[in-house]
Amino acid sequence: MKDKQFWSVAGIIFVLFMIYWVAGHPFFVTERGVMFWSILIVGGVLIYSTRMAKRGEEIILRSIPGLKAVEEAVGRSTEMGKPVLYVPGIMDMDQVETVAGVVVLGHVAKMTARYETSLNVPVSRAIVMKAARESCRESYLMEGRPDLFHDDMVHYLTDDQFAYAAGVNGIMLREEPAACLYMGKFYAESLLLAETGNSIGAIQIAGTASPSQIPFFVTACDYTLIGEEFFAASAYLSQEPELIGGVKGQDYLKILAIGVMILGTIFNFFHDLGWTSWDFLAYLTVQ
Amino acid sequence: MFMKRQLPIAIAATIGFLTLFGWFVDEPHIKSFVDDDATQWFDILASFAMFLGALNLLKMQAIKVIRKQKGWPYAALAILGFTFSFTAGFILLGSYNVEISQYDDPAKVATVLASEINLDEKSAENILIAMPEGDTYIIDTPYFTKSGADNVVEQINAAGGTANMRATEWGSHISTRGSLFNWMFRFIFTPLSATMFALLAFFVASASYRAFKIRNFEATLLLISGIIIMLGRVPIGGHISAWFILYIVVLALSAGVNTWFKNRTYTLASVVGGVLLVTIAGFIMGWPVDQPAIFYLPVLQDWIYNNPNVAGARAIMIGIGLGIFATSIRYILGIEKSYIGE
Amino acid sequence: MNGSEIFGAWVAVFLTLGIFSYLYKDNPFYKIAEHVFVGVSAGYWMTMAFWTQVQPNLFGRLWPIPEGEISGFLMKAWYGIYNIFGFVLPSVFPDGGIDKGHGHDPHFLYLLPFALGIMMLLSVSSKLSWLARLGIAYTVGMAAGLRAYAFLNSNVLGQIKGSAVSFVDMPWFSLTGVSVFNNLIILVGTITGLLYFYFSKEHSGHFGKVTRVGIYFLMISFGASFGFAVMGRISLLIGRFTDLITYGTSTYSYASIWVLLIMIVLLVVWTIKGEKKTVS
Amino acid sequence: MEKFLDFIVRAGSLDRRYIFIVIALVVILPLFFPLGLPIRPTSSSQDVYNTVEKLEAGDKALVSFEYGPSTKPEIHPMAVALLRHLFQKDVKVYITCLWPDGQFMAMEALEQVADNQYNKVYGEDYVLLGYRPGAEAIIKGLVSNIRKVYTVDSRGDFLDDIPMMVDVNQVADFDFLFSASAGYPGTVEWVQYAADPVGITMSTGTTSIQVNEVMPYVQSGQIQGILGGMPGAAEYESLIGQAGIGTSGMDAQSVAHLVIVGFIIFGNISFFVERRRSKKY
Repeated sequence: MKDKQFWSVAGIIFVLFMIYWVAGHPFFVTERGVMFWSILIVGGVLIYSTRMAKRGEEIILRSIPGLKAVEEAVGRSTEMGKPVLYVPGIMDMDQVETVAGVVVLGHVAKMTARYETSLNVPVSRAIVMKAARESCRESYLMEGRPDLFHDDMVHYLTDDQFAYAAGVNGIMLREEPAACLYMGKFYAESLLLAETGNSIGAIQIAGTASPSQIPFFVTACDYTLIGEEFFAASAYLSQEPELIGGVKGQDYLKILAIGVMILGTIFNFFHDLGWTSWDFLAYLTVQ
Repeated sequence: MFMKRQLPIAIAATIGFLTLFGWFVDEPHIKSFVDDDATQWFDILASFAMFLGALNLLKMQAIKVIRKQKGWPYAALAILGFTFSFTAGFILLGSYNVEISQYDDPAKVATVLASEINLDEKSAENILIAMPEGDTYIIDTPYFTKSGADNVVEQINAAGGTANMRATEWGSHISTRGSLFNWMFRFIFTPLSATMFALLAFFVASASYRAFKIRNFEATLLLISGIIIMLGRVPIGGHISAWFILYIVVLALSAGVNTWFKNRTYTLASVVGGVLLVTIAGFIMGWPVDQPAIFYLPVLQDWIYNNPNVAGARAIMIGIGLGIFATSIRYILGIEKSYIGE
Repeated sequence: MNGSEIFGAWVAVFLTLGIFSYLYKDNPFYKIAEHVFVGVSAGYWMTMAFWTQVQPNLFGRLWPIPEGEISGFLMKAWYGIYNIFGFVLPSVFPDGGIDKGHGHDPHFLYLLPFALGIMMLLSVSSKLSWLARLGIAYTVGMAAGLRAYAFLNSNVLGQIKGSAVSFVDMPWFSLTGVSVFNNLIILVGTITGLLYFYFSKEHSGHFGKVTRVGIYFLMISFGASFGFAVMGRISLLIGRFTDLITYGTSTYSYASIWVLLIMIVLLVVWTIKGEKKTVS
Repeated sequence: MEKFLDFIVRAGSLDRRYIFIVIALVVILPLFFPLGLPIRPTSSSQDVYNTVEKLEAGDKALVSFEYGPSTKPEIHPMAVALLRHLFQKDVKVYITCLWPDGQFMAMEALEQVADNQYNKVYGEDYVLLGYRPGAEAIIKGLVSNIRKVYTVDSRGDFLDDIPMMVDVNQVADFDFLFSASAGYPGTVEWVQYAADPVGITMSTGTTSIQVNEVMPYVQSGQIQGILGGMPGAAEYESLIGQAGIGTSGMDAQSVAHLVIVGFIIFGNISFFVERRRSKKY
């Protein structure tokens, strides 16, 4: 309750919505009511924790080995005089994972600018190419090395999944990067990339939220950011309080989710025994 | 400055709010935007962007060729490949059909037709006769050039039939059998993607060989559940007796006893005792392949897949869901904007 | 079997074996197949995107076949533009309008994505490269909104609902079907697995033990997916080999066998030559 | 002994190309020299077979093709086996495609089974209705009125001119429905929009990865049996007594899995020997 401004705005929104509700809520899709409140609550928790972090609340994050290893990997490439390869997944910017991948690329580009290591980013979608360029250019500018940046460090290969994999394999075999980073959305090509990277002896760090591909990265890469860890990566790498606050908010939400799960089981148990007539699961409609 | 910095953020925020809260609004325009138009617009945008990508690819390869960098002949091949598929997609149709709608003397037209479709004249004639009144017969394989098709049309017309040439429509040529684009799909594109896909069979084997080592308890779980699924799903898994698995379990447990107590007597006792116990039980039950069910691979893999696996997958899914929601909110609110170089 | 099919089979066999030769090591055949693949596929998807998106869904909405005569100055001018396009590219803009089932009235709202697309193309010049930002911003905004809803719905709420298991009217223990034991496994597994993703606390002490259990469940799940993948991938390889065997028959003039033999001979020659170079 | 252990350790760091060769051989060799490993049909494959067995000559079956070249090895064998069974029983076969490439797949299967093996007549014994875009909408359309979705078949013939289309107006007129599916749109949509509302008997064949997604419908009896991936096809082939690609593939599949498991076990042995040694020194 430390943030008065937050609570007053939340209160006003609540009151306004209640007035709208009592007034007959025209144009509102009532069946999706549960989702509506979920979005408001989840969004509210995230915004609240972000604001708290900005105001200086101290947050300790556990260490994620894969993220510590990113800087090491760039450092090792510098020592060996070899490039860093960064693959932002094979999907377009309409996937949140890809956007997250481009954001992490920005942080990696800062490191390569600092260490003066060359960076190679083959992409499989033209919009991703545009976004990744903007992000890299900005990073090099911020590190004061715009001279090291050139547009073609981010280059397009092809939109096709396997042709892209073939092309990236070719780049790996011929340029022999010392570090390969895979951050984004992946499908079947994940293992093609990771096995080739393994065969050339590169340090490999992967991060993805594609559940079916995580096992392959776990078995073939040195480090893997599993699911949610990948989305926390940009907060870890930037150390900006706003982003770290968001991670803290996600933790609150996890506790909330577990709570609902246990409560739901208990209510469900009572309902099945016929002690209560209130069916919790029917209430939790998912549309 | 406004156009470069603030406007993009404003667009992301507006569209983000609209697509997030549009789900709750019962108004036809907003509904159709959220359900349909929003992604359609993106598809169109991405299609335009593809031209940009192709230009970049050509530029990179052309630089290699012009500067005669290492491997430039291959770069030239990439340009050639692109030119080929561009030609098949936009310039050279390669699919012209011949339709026969009428004939006076089937035998005469059949002579022409027979040579075109590699049949004897009698069968060609039968095809024509079997053609219902008012219908047209289309020669199965389209002609690659317009003049080729025109030539056949002329011959048929000379033989007293009525035929005409119909070019496959642009746009439907991408899915019509016989067009140059379709030829490229079947004989270049499909084999290449299918083979890249099939390479995975080899990589999956080498990755499992290297990675499935009993380094610690976690790796052991990975290995055990992997092997059980691998064997339990194929016919051969049904032929592996539950008792065989039981013996393996006894040995594995004894290995555990060995590392835990570090005492040879205990280890020996557990091996002998376990084997004896299993053998006696086996004789009593008559060694059925699928009993006890816990150690029968097809049953066991089913249990693993439906229970512990579901739990693990669910934890990952919820985590991902929360991660994506939180990240999306950051983009909508403009807290994170480095994807456009801020 | 006509000539183009047989020629096609030879091309297909060459490219297939070229890709497979990568398993030996990087070599000229793989390089050929790889570069051809990259080039051809870029053109392939560009063509597909144009003929399945831009032409039918954008142009088809902007200039559908009008109902009856065109009336009004604005509409006449609008279709006048179309006719100019049609004069230049008749295959894309056929006479009268494009009928792709989008009704008879132009959807002028689609001028917006058209404009975004044009801006994307203009951004090729480095001075105008900022124009692409608008399209990127639109894409990210749309993705964020749509995915936030969908993932919160099916990945979070849906899975929470699935984890609120039942313990009534079922056996205590059964491997097949539901049982109290199985449901307990699912509930405990999900909760501990989720706690593994807890970031703002070190995983040590009692909490560490709980998250350890979570990792065990994640690992079992990874193993299971891996096992499944092995099965599907081997089936695909079998399919690939049966194709090669078909192309090795007399109908296709033994394409597989010839190409394989020639390729092996050339690879051996290439390897020996390469070795000599490294020795000298 | 020491030498033997030495060998194992060295083999542990085996060049992965040897693994590749072994995998290639164990997949290729069984294709040429079948081992004839016995195939034991699972109960769900048996259910599909029994359902088709119940059909009588002249009954009508609707078969939907929903896969393409990339998943062909998994689904095509079962589609071929099912068509064989149907034609063998003189059932009339109607084919729809919800995937664009499905039409090419269907053409290939029909050429092999209907034309070359059973000499069936197009339009009287079987008809290929072809592909229409629209996913669930197509299924809903077929349930209400087939002629709304298809005015002509894949060859451009009017439905009303095709002898076997007489009195066939909607999904309810069929006796059996089979979906050969590799994803969306596919089995799940057929269950939700056709089999459940109409109450028609339905069976399905899917990729191995999809089996678990569809299994709940099979357990509840909404679908009569399921063929899962290449193994499912092999089981069906053994049931109808005509070995095909599935059966010959199954030897390769079983042996390949065994070999991979063998590799894993061997890798672990050498790993242990090596670790033991490094502890000693």
